[in-house]
Amino acid sequence: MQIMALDPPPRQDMGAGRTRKKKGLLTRAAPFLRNRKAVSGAVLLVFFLFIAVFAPLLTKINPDSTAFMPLQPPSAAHPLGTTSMGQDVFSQFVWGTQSSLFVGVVAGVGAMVLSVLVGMLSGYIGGVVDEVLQLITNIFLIIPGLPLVIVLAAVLPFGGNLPMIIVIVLTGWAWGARVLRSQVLTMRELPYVESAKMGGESAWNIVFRELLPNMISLIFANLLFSILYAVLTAAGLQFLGLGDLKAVNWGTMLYWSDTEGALLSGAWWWFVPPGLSIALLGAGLSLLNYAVDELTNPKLRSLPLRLRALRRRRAS
Amino acid sequence: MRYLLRRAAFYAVALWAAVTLNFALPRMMPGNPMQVLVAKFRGRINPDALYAYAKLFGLDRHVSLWAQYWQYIGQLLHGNLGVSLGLYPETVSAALMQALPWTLFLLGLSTLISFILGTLLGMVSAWRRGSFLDAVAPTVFTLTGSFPYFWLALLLLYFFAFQLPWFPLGHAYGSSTSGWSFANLPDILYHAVLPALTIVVTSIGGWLLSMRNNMINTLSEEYVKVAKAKGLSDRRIMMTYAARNAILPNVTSFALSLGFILSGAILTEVVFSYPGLGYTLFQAVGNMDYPMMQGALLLIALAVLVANFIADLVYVKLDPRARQG
Amino acid sequence: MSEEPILLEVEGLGKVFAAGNALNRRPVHAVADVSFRIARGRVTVIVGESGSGKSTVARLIARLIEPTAGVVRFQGEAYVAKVRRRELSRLRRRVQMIFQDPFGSLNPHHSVGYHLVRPLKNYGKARAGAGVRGRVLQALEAVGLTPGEDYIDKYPHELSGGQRQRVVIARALIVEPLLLLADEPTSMLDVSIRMGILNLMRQLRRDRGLSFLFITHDLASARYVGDDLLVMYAGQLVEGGPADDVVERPAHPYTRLLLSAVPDVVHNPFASDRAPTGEPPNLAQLPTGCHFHPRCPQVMEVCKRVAPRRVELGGGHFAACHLNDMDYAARQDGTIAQEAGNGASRRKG
Amino acid sequence: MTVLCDIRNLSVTYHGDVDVKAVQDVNLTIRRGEIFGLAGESGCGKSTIVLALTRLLDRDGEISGGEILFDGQDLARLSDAGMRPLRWSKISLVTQSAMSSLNPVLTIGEQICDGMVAHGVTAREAWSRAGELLRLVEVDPGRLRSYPHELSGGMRQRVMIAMALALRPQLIVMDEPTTALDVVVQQQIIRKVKELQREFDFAVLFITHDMSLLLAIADRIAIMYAGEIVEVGVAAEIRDAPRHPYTKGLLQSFPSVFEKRELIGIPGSPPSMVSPPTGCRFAPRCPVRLDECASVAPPTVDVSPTHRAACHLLGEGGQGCV
Repeated sequence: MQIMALDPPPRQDMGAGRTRKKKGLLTRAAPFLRNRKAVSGAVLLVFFLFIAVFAPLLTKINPDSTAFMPLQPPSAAHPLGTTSMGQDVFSQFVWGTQSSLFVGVVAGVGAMVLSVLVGMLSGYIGGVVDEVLQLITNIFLIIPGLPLVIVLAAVLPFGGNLPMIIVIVLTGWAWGARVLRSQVLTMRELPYVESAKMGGESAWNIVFRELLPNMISLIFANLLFSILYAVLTAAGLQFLGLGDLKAVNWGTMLYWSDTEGALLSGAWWWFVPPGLSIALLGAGLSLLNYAVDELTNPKLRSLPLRLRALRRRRAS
Repeated sequence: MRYLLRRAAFYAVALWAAVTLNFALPRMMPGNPMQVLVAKFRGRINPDALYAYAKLFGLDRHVSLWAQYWQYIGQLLHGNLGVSLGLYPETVSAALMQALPWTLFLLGLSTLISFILGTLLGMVSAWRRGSFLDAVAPTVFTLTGSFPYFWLALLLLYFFAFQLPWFPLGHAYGSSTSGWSFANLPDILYHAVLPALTIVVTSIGGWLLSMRNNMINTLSEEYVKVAKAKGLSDRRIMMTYAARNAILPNVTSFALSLGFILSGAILTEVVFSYPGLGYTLFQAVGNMDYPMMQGALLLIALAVLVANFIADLVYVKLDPRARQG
Repeated sequence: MSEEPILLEVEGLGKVFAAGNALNRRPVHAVADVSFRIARGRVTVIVGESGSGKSTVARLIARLIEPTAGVVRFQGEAYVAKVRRRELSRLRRRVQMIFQDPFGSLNPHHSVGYHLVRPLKNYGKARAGAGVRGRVLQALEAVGLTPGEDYIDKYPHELSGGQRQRVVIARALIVEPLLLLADEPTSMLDVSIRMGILNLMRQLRRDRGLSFLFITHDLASARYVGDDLLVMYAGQLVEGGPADDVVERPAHPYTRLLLSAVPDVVHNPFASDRAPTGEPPNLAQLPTGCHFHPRCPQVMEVCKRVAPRRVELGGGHFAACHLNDMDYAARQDGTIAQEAGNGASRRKG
Repeated sequence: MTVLCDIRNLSVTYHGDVDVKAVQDVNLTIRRGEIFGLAGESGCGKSTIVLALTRLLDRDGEISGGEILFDGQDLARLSDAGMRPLRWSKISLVTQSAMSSLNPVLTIGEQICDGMVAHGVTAREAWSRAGELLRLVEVDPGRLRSYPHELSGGMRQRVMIAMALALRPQLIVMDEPTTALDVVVQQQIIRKVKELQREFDFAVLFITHDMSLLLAIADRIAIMYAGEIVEVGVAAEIRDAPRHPYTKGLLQSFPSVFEKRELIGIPGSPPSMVSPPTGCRFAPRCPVRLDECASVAPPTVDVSPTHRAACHLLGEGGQGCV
């Protein structure tokens, strides 16, 4: 999480004569740790990552097993009750978390990589390459994602997570590419890029050694956004019954609870955990994203406590 | 004007891309699409319908792909989107034209409410930095913005239609009324409350946050400072100096995020069985009604393009710099 | 000026940018037909207002952008339009450039040491590992950052503006170039620090025989460090020559206008009652004939139609103005205004 | 000449992670109808004085001490509502970059007029006056319907000046009004300002880092360093007999076009305002510093009725650095 602290400090801080040693990891993370939004976002994210990673240790029950009494409310044996088909909801939730996060992270990273490649290439090379890539980006940006994903998911011949990941990546990269491109365009004009050219750096080195390190926070924000998009889209597709219905994940849990009428029979323990998890994971990602915004744009930072007290004093 | 021409050229290319993608879709199925279809439906479907589909996309003829492509575009220009496989003998265009007004109504209404409300809230919370509103609104609506549409729709349905039967469980109008008429408007609005609420709650955060950020940036602009030095009223500074400039990027992103909201609207329509394009698309998927799916996809793409063009017109109206191109 | 060998020779240099978008391309003539020479060990200054094309000339010489016309000869080697990577590297080993913004010229992610080591490695001047650090320290100390050890591990944000600009100069110097292109190196620095950088330039010229092409809008700085002065207006050189000569005997009305407008500790420009008029032209819609004619207090009919030639005035001093070239103007235009002759006779006398 | 604005012991603090006192105990008087120049380098606090005087400090800035007596009222203690009637009608402002000071989505005319309308002028009256104002600064009144991006840099700055004149204020604050302009255009603008000033008799507080410009146009000059005023005097006194080593250094930093002389400038760089040096703030860079400079802040000494400076060398009949 020290990524955000790597950004250049605002210019007014660059007073002369101060001799600071190179900052340690802890001091670099300090602004991040002081930001409440960042901390709560990170906590939520870590919570779900923990469940996903330690799934085998958290439950010994096979999520597919239909060996239990159907529609049992939460109890000691079944912390989240059972489904109408007699499956343990807690073990479905735990394994579903793993599966949903897997799709979210893989598709999110995929979309991020594609947007970095297209955005940087388009911005740095310029010329005809840029015009063509920009046209493609804008088209992908404007074509509504989910309907396309729905149709593709229905048409593509192979099952499992792969087609879903592919379509999410294909429909999710364009926004990031656009943002990164415009950032590269402004950075390409910076004197230190021209200085690096004068210093004999190759185009490759300029992109990866000079530009990329200054874009980490933007890329990170882009990654968060892509994961959020991927998790929501995947869950939406699975909820519509367009994913692999035999798989256990948040989306299919909601699909089955909906088609089996859990809502109408009042089996809240069945449809609340997956839905709430999506909402909480989404909230965690949004909060982190929001925090990255605040940390990189000093104008957006909320007022320090002392200043708020001062303003109250002035007002009274 | 030049700016608009350039945008129009871009939309033409985008439309062409959407049409071409649509043409390519059935060809993504492995093997001979015609045989696949016949095997898939095995007697469940009227052969005439299947034939009409094959004809539209040129899947039945042994002519070059190029000729098939032109044939397809020619059909589209005549408004021919084929015949529905699921609702045979109804044509796709007829079915879609029935669904389109509902989506336009629901989505238009909720997006407008969400855009106006979000922009206003963002404006005021930036103007009153550090106030209670500014402390609460952005965070709360960021959180609701990350809610999955369909889950929120389910919850609303459960609480406000099932537990507390205040609102109907679904559909766009009651059984006593049918379709569009002025007399039906109260009933239609009554049915639209929950689905619209779902869309508003989940999409308002985006507008709020971006307006707030833009507004904070414009508030530190020199011209706002000069406006204050001129002794203008707070109201005029906020509206004509800060908000007027801060809203410009929001208008641009309005168009871009429309696709995203539309996706959410599809899920909402499905949960509420709202007879719009999304619900039609969903049903078409269930029926493996390929011509309907593709027709819906094309229409949605077209709608987004038109909405974008309208946003461009608004932008040109708002920003004198864009008028020169 | 003639005793020293010619280092850089610029001939007919031109750059046309395409402004606007794909549907509406407008040519912008940023630089047109610029020719001059720089002798070894001299400081040549290009002065001009913003948008006059002076920075573009430096960028064209450094090949950060490609010219659309003309030749640049460095030590006799010609660089025309497209230059291959190897040639470019060979050029930049001898011609380095420093930029206006000391805050932006250093990457905030890299240390001072990194910034100085990279050019050495890239230009193959750092084979022995041990020698590198020594050379970096030497370069830092050469620009007044002593002791070098105090600076080598610092990051840009830990330095003041003046220190940064010194690091930038050190980086340019470390590959031991023959010519340094300095694009407004002091315009973003505080006034009290500016002199330090100007004096450093003078010292480098004196001690190392380094040549400079110094780009500035500040005539006073130009006079302070410059041996030769070139005046640019709307993409063209309008006058040039030894600095003392140009300042004391300006031959072009634009140079006179500039000199009369400079606020100066010695001379008060607001004391005279003659106010200059007009603003520099839009480079996409240049005036016909002499680009300066709409603002020229001594404008003649011929100026509106015929572009003036460059005329040598002796001692390396030249100007492009019909007033110094009345015969040519007369041949172009039979009806020369009588009063215009005054300017010319004053020049010759 | 009578006093128009009397700034007494003004201090301004910016609250942030650490509090920064950007302006410390500043005393200045601006007289009616004079051009008062305030010179200093970036970050010395000169723009903060402008913001305090016009009451435009950002939300994190606070006038933490002193008073600003303007025409009998203490601006430092006025509420926002109390300040509003004074804005533009008594004090107006011309900033550095006219491009960013003009709202890009409103026409020039709308922007000139709204200041007048806010002070009770009718819209019709305001519009006709706006045309006259443009004529005054030699801009075609047809330009009233133009947008800022349609004008050149020099024209925009003229529009700003016309705008500042709209309500015939007693004081126009000009914060680096010509820094973004070319020298020739700068001269046109400054001439215009001087001409208008003779005609309408307003005072100008002129902020710049360019000493050579200030010496040419200002009646009196104050020099600021690290948040403090180090020297004030009539322009000729500052030019011919500067008493503070910083002023001398500053004058040594401006070469002349017409005279070739060796200059040295000032070694080192300005201090960080987060932790300014104790004693005299200039001491670490001062070529003639004494032992006490590092610990004791120098008193302000009157060198002549119109000239004062804050330096230990001037204390107890000392001559200052010569």
